[in-house]
Formats: sequence, C-alpha cells, structure tokens
Amino acid sequence: MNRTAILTALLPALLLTAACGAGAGQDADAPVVLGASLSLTGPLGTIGRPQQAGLERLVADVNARGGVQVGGVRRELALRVLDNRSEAAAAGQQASELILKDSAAALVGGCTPPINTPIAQIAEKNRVPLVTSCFPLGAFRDAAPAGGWTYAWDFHFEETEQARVLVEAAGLAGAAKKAALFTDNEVDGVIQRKLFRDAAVKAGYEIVGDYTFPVGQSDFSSFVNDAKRAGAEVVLGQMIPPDGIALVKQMKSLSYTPKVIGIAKAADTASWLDGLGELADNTVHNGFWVPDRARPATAAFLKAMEGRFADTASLGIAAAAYSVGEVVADALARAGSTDPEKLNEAIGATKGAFVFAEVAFGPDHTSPTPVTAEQWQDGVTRQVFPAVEGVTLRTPPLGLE
Amino acid sequence: MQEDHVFNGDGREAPELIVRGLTKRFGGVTAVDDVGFRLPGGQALAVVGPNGAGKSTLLKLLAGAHTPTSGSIEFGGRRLERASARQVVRAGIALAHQIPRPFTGLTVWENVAIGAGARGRAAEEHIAAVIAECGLQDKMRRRAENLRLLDLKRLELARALSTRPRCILLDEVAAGLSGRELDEVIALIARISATGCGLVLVEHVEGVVQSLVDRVIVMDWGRIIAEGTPAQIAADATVRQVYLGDGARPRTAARETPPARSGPPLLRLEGVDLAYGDIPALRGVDLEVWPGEVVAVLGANGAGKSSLAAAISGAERVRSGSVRFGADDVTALPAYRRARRGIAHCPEGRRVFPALSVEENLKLALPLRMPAKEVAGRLEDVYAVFPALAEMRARRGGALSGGQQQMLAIGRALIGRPRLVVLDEISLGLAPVVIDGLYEAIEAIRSEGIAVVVVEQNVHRCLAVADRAYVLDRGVVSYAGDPAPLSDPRLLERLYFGSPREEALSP
Amino acid sequence: MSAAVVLNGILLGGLYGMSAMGLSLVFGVLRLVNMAHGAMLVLGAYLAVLITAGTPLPLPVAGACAVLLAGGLGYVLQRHLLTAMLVRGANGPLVATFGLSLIASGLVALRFGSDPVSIPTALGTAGWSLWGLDVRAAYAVSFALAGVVAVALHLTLSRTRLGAAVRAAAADPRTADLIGIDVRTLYALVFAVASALAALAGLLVGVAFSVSPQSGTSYLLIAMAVVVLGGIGNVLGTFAGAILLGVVQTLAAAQFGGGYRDLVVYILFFVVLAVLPRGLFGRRLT
Amino acid sequence: MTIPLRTPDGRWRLWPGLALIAALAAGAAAASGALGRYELNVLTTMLCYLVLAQAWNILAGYGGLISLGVSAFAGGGAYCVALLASHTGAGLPLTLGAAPLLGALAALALSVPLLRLRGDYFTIGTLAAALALQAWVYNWDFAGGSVGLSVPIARSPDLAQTYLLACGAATLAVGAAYWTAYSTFGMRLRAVRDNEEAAAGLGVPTVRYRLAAFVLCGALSGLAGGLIAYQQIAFEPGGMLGPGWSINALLMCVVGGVGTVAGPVVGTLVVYYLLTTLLAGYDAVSLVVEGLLLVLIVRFAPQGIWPLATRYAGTLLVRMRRTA
Repeated sequence: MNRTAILTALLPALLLTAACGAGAGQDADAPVVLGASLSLTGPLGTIGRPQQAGLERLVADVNARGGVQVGGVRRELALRVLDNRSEAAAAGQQASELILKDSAAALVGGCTPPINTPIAQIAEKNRVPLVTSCFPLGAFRDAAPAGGWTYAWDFHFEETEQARVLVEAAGLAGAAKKAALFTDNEVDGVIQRKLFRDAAVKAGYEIVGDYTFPVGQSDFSSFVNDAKRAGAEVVLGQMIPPDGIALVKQMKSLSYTPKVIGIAKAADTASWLDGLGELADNTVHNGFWVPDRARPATAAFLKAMEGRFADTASLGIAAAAYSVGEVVADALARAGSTDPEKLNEAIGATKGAFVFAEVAFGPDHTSPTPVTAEQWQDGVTRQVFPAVEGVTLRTPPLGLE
Repeated sequence: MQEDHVFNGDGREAPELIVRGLTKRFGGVTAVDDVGFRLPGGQALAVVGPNGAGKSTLLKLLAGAHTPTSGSIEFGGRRLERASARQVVRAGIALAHQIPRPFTGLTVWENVAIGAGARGRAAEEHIAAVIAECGLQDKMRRRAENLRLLDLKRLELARALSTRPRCILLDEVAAGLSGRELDEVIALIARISATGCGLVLVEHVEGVVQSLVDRVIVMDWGRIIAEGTPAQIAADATVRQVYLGDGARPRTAARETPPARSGPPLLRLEGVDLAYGDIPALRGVDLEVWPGEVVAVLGANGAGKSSLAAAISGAERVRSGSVRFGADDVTALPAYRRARRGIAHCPEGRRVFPALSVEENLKLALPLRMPAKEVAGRLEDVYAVFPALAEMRARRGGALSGGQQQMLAIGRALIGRPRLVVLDEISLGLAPVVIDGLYEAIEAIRSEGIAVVVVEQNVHRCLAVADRAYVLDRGVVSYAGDPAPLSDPRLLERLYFGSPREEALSP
Repeated sequence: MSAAVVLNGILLGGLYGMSAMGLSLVFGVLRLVNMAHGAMLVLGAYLAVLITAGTPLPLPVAGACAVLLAGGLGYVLQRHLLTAMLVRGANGPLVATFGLSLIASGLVALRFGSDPVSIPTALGTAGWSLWGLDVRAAYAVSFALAGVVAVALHLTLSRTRLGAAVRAAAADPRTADLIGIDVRTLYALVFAVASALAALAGLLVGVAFSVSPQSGTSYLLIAMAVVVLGGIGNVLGTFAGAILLGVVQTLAAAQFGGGYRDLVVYILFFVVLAVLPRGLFGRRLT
Repeated sequence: MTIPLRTPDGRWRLWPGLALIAALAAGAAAASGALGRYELNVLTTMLCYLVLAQAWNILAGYGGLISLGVSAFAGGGAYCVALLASHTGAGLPLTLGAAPLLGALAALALSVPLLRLRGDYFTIGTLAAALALQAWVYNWDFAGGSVGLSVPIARSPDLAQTYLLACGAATLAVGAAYWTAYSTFGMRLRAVRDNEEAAAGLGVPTVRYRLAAFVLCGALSGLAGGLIAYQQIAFEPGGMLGPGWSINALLMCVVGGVGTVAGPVVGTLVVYYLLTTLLAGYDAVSLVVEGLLLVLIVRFAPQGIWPLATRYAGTLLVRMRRTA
C-alpha cells in the first residue's frame, strides 16, 4: 500500500520538469522586447490602461517606421504587458518574469511608488534598465538602495512642485489662509502630507486640520466636522479615487463648503466625474502634461489618441508612457546594442524633447517634468495654474454650494 | 517486557480500587448519587441497571473524563478524583467506551500505538501483542473508519489495553454483538481478567455478567440499589423489577374489545434493512400497524428498537425494503414530509429544544400557515391532555423536569393530529408516578383513534397497554403477536437475550 | 468635539450593523462562516447600478430589485450547493463560499472594470442637524434601517413561529426534521435573507461612499469583527457590537490619528475573541 | 539484525522516506546548473509557496486547526530578514536563521489566546491576529510604515543561490510534513485532531501537541517569509502582511489534498503554475476560474486532487492486474 509514499517522493521531480519551459532564444534580428508590469485592474486600473495604450502606440509608431536601428540591424520593438492587479508583490514577480522569461531588454515602469519600487529593485538586482514616468521623484529617491539607483531612471514631477502648484492655485480663490489636509497613510500620502504642510505654511497658511487615514477608509465625517468647525477654507488632499469620492460626498452632506478643494491623485481621472457627477465640478487637481501642440510628434500623438480618453489626465498618462518608450528606443539606437550595460549608459545620456516633455537625467537618475493645477469645469478639466488665457478659477466648488 | 504481561502493565499486582460517596450532578440532575464500593486488585465487578441509571457516568468519573461533585476515588493509595483523564491513565486505569470512538483517520496499529506511549522495539512488540490478543492482526493496516462493529469493539478494547492498565473499565463492550462475536469478546475479557487486571464492567447482556464477574452492583436513579454475587442478583426481585420495569400495574387497562383489524394496515414495513455505516441495525423487519391500535416494540439494548422507530418516521434512510403509510409508499420521503402526512415521532431522550418556550416547542410541529385561532385550539387540546404543561407554557424547555419534558415531547408529537405516533423510550429515567401519568396519556391517545407504536424497555408497563407486541433481537423480529404470553419472564428473557447464550442463562 | 465624534460613530455603526447582520444570521443558524458575504454586498451595489442603467426603473425600485435578486441567488446557492456540504461537515463550506466570493468579484470586475462605483442619489449628499450636530443623512437612514432590521429580525426570531422554527433548526436539525420542519428550505431561506441584507448594506455603502470590486474584503472583515463583538447569531448584539465598533473607530481616529483606526479595531476584535469568544452581548441564537 | 523498512502495520518507517526526500532535494539542487535563470526564479517562487503550503498542511491537515494567519508568520519572517539585513548588516545565515525563530516565537506568543479557541473561532482568531499585525506595521515607522522595506541588493543571494536555499527550505518543509505524517508525534497529533477527549483518555497531552504543531507551522512559515524577502527584495505591508498568503496556502492544500504529504505539492503545482502562469493575462477570468475550481473541488473531490488520483490509480492498477 505504499504507492502513496513512492508517488509522493516522485513529485518534486515532476515539479522540476513541469516548470522548465523552453527559454526564449535571442536572434540578432528578433524584436527587442520591452517589458511592462502594469496595473490594468484593481484600484489603479484607471492609470494602467492609459499607460498600456501609450506604450502600444509607441511600439506601433516605431515599427511602422521599420523599427530601431540597433548596431547595423533594424529591429522591431515588441511590447510584453503583464497585469499586476495593482498588487506590489505581483509587480515584483512579474518584473522578474519579464526579464528572465521574455528577455526584456528594458523594463518600462508601472505607476505609483508601491508598484514601481519592487519593479525597480528587481531591475536593479537583475541589472536590466528600467525607465518609468509615473514615480514621483521624491519617492523615487527615497526608494533607492544605498549608493543610489544604477539601472532605474525616472522622469516625472517633483512632489514639492505638485504641492506648491496646488497651494498656489488655491491662493487664487482669495480664501482665508486656513487649510485642512486629508492624506492617506500610503507612500504618496505620507510624502504629500509633509509637502502640503511645508508649501502651505510657506504661503502663509495656518494648518487647522491634519487628518490621516488608511487606504480604503470611507468614513471621514468626524474629520469633516472638525475641519468645518476650525473654519478651514482650503482643503488639500491626497488619496485614491474611492476615498476621494467618499470624502466629497461627506463634505456635501455635512454642508461643509470650503472655498477650494484640491485633491491629488483621486481627482485626476474621469472616474472622479463618474463617481461624483456634478459634485465633481470645481475640484482642483494636478495636471501633468501641457502638450506642445506645435511639435509634429506631439500633434500626431494627440490625433492618434483622439477620443480614446474622457479626461486630460489619462491622456497625459498615456503620453508619459509613450515617451518612456521613446526614451528607450532613442537609447537603443544610440547604444547600438541591447547589451544592458550599454543600453543603461545610453539611457543615462538621454537629452532631448519627447512627446511628453524634455528629458535629461540628472546624477540621481531623475528628470523633472512640469506640473500644473487644473480644475474640473462643466465636466472637463482646465488648467488654472499657471494661468491660461480665458480660464479663471471658479469658487466655491459648485456641488458644495 | 515479557509477552505474558501484555495486559497487566509491568506485572506488578493490581492495586485495590476504593470508591467512596461518589456524586455527580449535571445542573439539577444527579446522575451518580453517593456511590461507594471496593474492588480488590485483580477482581471483576459488574455494574448493571436500566438505561439512564448513571452507569456510564460512573465509569467516566472513574476514568477522569468527568470530575465528581463530591466523593473520592482511590487507586493503589493514590487519590484520583481530581486527576485529569491523562493522569488517571498514567495511574493505570483505562476506559473502553460503549460507543467505539476510534481515531478514524488512523490505522488500527496507530490507534493502539497512541496509548502505548514509548517508542522503540519493545513498544512495537507490546502493540503487536495487544493487537494479536484482540484478534486484529489481519486488520492492523486498515483505517479505523473502515472497521465493522465487532472490530471496532476489539479496537476499543485494544486501545484501552495498550496503556498497560492495571484496572480496566468496560462500558457495554458487548452491546450490539451476538452469537460467535459475543462469545469471542467474552473470551477476550475473561483472558484479560485472568491476567490479574482489575475489571469494572457495565453490561446489559446478562450472560456476560454472569460468566465473568465476581460481584455485581445494581444501579437505578444514580444510586446503588443492590449488591451481591451474580447468582444473588439474578434471584433478586427488586432487580428484576428494575430491569424489566415494575410489574405494579396488572394487565387490566387493556380494552376488552381490541380494535377490529379490518381493512388495510395504516403502516406497513416490509423487509426493512437499516445500517449505520457497516453496522447493521435492522435486518428484514416486517411490521404492520392498524388504525387505533397500540403496538409495543420490545427488546434488549442495542436490539434495534430505536432504529425501527427511525425507519418508521424517516429519521434514518432504510437500505432496502419499503415503508408504506396508508395508501402511499413513503420509503423515499424525508422525515419532515412524513411528519406532515401524519407520522409523529417522539424521539428517545425527548429532544426538547431547551432554549424555546413550552409553547414554542409545541407550535413547531404545526404548519406555519395554520391560522392563529386554530393554533390556539390545538394548544388547548394538548394542555387538556397534559395540564401540567399549561402552567409552564412560557417557561423554557430546558428548565422543565424530565417528566415535564417528556410530556412536552409527547404533546409536540400529538399537536399535529397525527394518524400514527411513535413513542421511543418515554419512561427512560423517569419516576414511576410520572410514568403512570404518561401511560394514562397513551390511553387517551388511543381513544382518539390514533395508532401508537410504543418502543420500550419497561416491559410490564408497555404490555399493559399494548394490543400487539413485537420483540426485536439483534435487528431481527423474534416475536410478533399477542402480548399476553410475554408476561412470562422466561419467554421474554429468551426472546430478549437470544438463544445462542441460553446455556449461560441457565447454569 | 467628542459628542460629535461619538454621535458620528454611533450612526456609522448602523451601517456596519447592516453589513454584519446577514453574516451573523448565517453563522448563528447555519454554523457557516460565509466568506462570500462581502462579495454579496458588493454585488448588491453593482446589481442596482446595472438595473438603473439598463431599465427605466427609478433607483429605489432598482435597489429593491437588486436586494430581491441577491436574496434569490442566496436561496439557490444554499439550497443546491452549500446545504449538502454543511451536512458533510469539515471545512468544505468555508472554502466553497470563498470560491464563490472569487467568482463574484471576478464577474463584477469583468463587467464593470475596477473603477469605483458610487450610487448617485440625493441621500448620499444630504445632511441633517441632530441636537445641533451635523450628521449625514445616509448614516442616519442606515442606522434607522439597521435598527429596524435588527429589531424586526429579533422579533421574528424570538416571537414568531417561523423564528422558533429557525431556532429549532439551528439547535438540532435532526429533531426539527423529525417534527415536520423542512430544514433545508429553512436554511435556504435564512441564507436568502442574509444575502438580501448584504445586498441592502451594499446599496447603502454605495450611496454613502462608493464600492469597487475589491471592497468586499474590507466589509467582510468589518462584519466579522462586529459579529465577534456582538455574539454570533445574536442580532441585537450584532447591532450593539456594530455601534461599539463605530464609536471605537471614530474615537481612535480622533484620538490617535486616522492611521491607528484599524489597529485599535483589530486589537479589540482579537482581545474580545480571546477573552470572550461568545461576544460581549451573550449567547448564540440558540 | 537489519532495521526493517516498514513498521509492522506496513507503513514506511521514517528514515527511508526522509532519505528519499533528501536525495531528491540533492538532485534538484544539483540541477540548478542546468536550469535557466527564469526556471530558477519560477521554481524558487513555487518552492517558497510549497513551504507555506506544507506549514499550513501540518497545522490544518494533521492538527485540525485551520489558520488564516499565515501572513503573521510569513510576513514576520520577511520583516525580520529585511530589518536585520539593513540595520545590523547581518549575513544570510544569521538572517535566515532568525526568520523561523521569529515565526516560532510569534506562534508561541499567539498560542496563549488562540489555542483556547476551537473550530471557526480559531480560524477567525488567526485572521484577527494577522490583521492587527498588519495594521500595526502600517504605523511602525522603523519598519518602513506603509512604504515597506527593501533588502540590500548587495547582500542578497543571486538567483541560483536563492534557488538552492529554497530547495533546502522545501526539503525541510516536506521532510517536516513527512515526519508529521509518519512519526509518533504526527500519529498523536492526528489522534488529537480526530478525537481530543479520547486522546486525552489514552494519556496524550493534547495541548502540548497542538502547540507543537502551531509552533512548527510558525517556524516553517517564517522561514518561507525570509526567503520571499530575499527573492522579492522590496515589499510593503499591504502585500506581505495581507491575507493573500493564507488564502494561497489554503487553496493549494485544499486543491491538492489536505492531510497528505503529496497533496500540497500537487496543489502548489496546479494553483501556482496553472492559475498564475497560464492564466496570467486574463486577470478577472482567472479569478472566476480559481473560484470555480475551488467550488468544484470541495463539491466533487472534497479530499483534494491527490487522494482522488491515487485512488483512481489504485483501482486502475487492480483492474490491469486482473485483466493481465
């Protein structure tokens, strides 16, 4: 009766053979693989899908031109996307898979620090370059291993700028200098809380309420009542969309009407409008892209993407992802090789204008891009800071009147 | 360690077991009441008495599974009344349970090895010897869940033996066995006893008692009511009375004119087989009940009486055979649908819902759609039969006395106006005066034209009201017909305890 | 400040109570830890959105339809899948309900993507003043509804014949079967009511906050904490436990900062379970 | 006299099985040179899951205690490794030694309240403990708070080394499971699972056996967590201390067969390979498939795939012999 015992013993061997798929060989003219672990589903799905669209567009554009000239051979680009369901552990695991199984020449990043950090660490460990555009620079620097990043490169806004811009935009409303902060306790929130505070104090505000909460917190009522009682006329927040939607609903139902509501992350995309309807109007948020329509490449991109997204934020995210691809393609051509060391060096030497912005990496592997403040006005978002012809900050937030 | 000490620990002489004033109360019920006895080392003692007399509780107290409310247990000079089950086992007392409780996921070998303690060659030899002695050597690789009843009983014994006890407590290890199987177990117990291991035996099968023990104590109501040698006890009139029920009421209550058994029977069982796993409980049972008659079902413990009740009401699915009620075959119907068709089952142990009030308990058996007015009327009907319940209508079922609970259980069976009521062991653990009341109720039920199946241990009571009687012996009908001849205790004994052991009964 | 915080916590507790009621009922009657409870809650909100979008029905009617649909789904699941496993015992039902929750959240994600859904109604943004303190109408309504449901369930269970049958079936299904109670149907009915209540809670959550395919887990955990605090199967206890949880949450957030809210809640949950496994408010249903 | 291979009831003695497991592990370790980097990585992940699944299996399958608190021990191990490595500069042996120790200590501490609970209450209690730990780490700045931690890359082993370590850990875990299945300890543990009262009545100290299983499970989970930390490099409390680990361990054991040594191996293969690799592109679909698989298995093969397969293979063998 010891079939069981024998079979038990044989299983590890089975496990070994089952897991050994054929490793992908690398021909000289095979497509160059760009690997991406994106958050196509889960709480960050609204960001992952535009990223995917931008990357696919770039690969299509490059291949339409016949690919990239790599050391005398024209090679096409191939994009391999995995969905990490917005889970950090999955992102790290998939980064390994992209490098080891798909032999990605470079990784292109996902979004937010929790997702990007494991990807960057895995890239670092496996000595494969990563270019990302959705990793706020401060968080990117904080996540670096001792001695700084070697293979990870990031172009995005500085959180200090992001905070400053929102505070300055709020200042346009002429509200009393009393501010309340709502930040969640995940990475972005923790960083932003400090920066909001610094920027607001610098602009002469008094912080009358400073509220933190775990992600997925839905009840803000006591915080809202407290802020109302303290007379905060400016609300600055950083949170994910479900929490943001819950916050605004609660402000409305507790008849708290500050002059300005500025919310980072949650208010960026169309889900804000879907979730809140007309309550969304007059919420201020950050804009990450001021397209240079005069550039032919940018204009072409805008034309290609027309009608794809309901909001400018998603468009900006797509453009950033597009430019991540541009940076890698550009570096590939300059390096003339897919050798990770050479490619990495070429990426570091990037200097030029791309669809999203001008990119030139500093010694800390970052390249800051501009950030603006926008406001939801009648169902679309309009840039309100720096000031644009014909657009003024509306106040108070319409739905809260 | 030598082979011949398999059963008797390390071969030292077994110490004396001294029990004084042992009492155990569960809530308001005194299960064991001031019990005391001495068992000199190596002797065998039997504890007999009707169901619910407190015998199993006594053994559990001795084994440390329950902690006594008061009293003392002394074994070899050690006081054990506060010891845990584990410490009691270490001290050398082992219990074999009435219902085998094997570790189902373990093999026979492993089941025995659990109690054997130490490891190594010596322990393995000990385990092998115990298994061989209990006749399980062919099955030691089997999982315990795949064993049949006899083997489970053997395993239960083997497990107790594995701990090298110097006194072994056997709780009805012969129950449910018969013929050769019974002989084998008796022989095994005799061998254990012969090694000098002390023995406390709770047993219903008298043959086992008579052939094995030096002394017998008889319990009823948690107290010792008689004590003596097996022969003395067999001759004791009080014991007979306790065992077969009090013969106080002569057979006068029966109707002068038994109901006419014309037309088709109300209930007909044909060739019913019923089994629990591999253990057969009923074998080819035929039974008929006509409207308006009282049918008694008698038999020893484990003869299959309650299984028969379950087969009638649908509480258990039958393996083969058919159950017809009125014109319909109800074999495939679940219990609740049979109940709605008019078969009411008042289960053994009363099974009153303790958290529900008396009135709620009663209403449960009525269809939810019944109008409130009719519900009230039905309640009044029950209260008319059991006025005591009317006074307690708001009290929780768990707060009632045993007799009141039994009234409630019968009332619950009657409230749905059934055509057939199955009453399972309604006199169990109740005082005679209470039982009188219950049996009066049976008369009342019959007078309503309802057929009644009475499953009873209390033979005389039961025969006094029965129109017909069935006797079961090990799952087989051994008598069916007129109840009058059963008043003869010798016939009854033979029907009860079966022919294969007749020689043990008559020395 | 603390009066407002406490009042807010009490009212929030109503919403939590609503979320936990069905879980408590199923645990108490069927002895089943229903891991699909959170998924059912989310499903309720999405069903309402689906019905509003696909039919001309007004939101309250659509919500009622969603609640009924969830109840029907619960009935079918219990009747045809879970009861057989419950009879067999072991941990089958727990794993099966977990599987069901995966299926439900997968289906919701397939149909709706992962964006949060908020049920648009004036109730979600209305506010009232109670004793001079501002409170959300959605909370007050949830509290009132949960209170009504708790009392109604309590009365049904304790005063009616149906309730007695449920308690009997919970305490001793074999005997209940024997005296003519259709235990399987009753179990399915209980699961259906629990599912409907979960869906109703989902609607309220969607109105008060927003719901996404992932929110099921957090509400399942909240509901478990509430059930443990209140005593399993004790509906009034569940309501009381929910209020306690709401108050503790908001007080913890006000006192230590919002980041400590969950920590205090889970420590309370753990300590109560370890010290008083039967809950703060007494016995099981039976 | 030679020591017989089998016990008198025909079960294998411990040492042949353990020797076989060790030999296979040595074989697997020796194969590391022949494997590509991707295979090494996948196998490492799978072996880590196997360790977790076997740890869970020892507690649930042999001890009868269903735990949803795996993350408390696995996450504890991971945090232990990352904190030690980044703050003290401790090397691999020390950190990987400390991880199971921490897991065992955590189990010992939690056993006081938890082992008093039975059945569903134990399950919910473990979940509550794990969630409380997660909520605490979110606020524990020293351990990185919500940002999480990273193991210094310079001090982490490369792919082949990690694989060898995972082979070692898996050998330990499978060996521990095998030992639990075939030793006196495991036999008594199963007796406590099947009938606690009867076991006590035969002289088994039931509390001590439950405790031992719980601590063993904690230690193995902690070891797995430590390895996962080295493999993932960066992690945060949401993933590392979330209920996902418990759910995966439960899934793998239930699918493969709880209470068997081979069951979790099969379950790990099926759940990890089929679902996370083959269905990786179809996220929401894979959730539905996972759920369906679970429901179908508990409905139609409640014992799991492995026992079903062995029984099927057994009857097939018998039939073949008959026809031959």
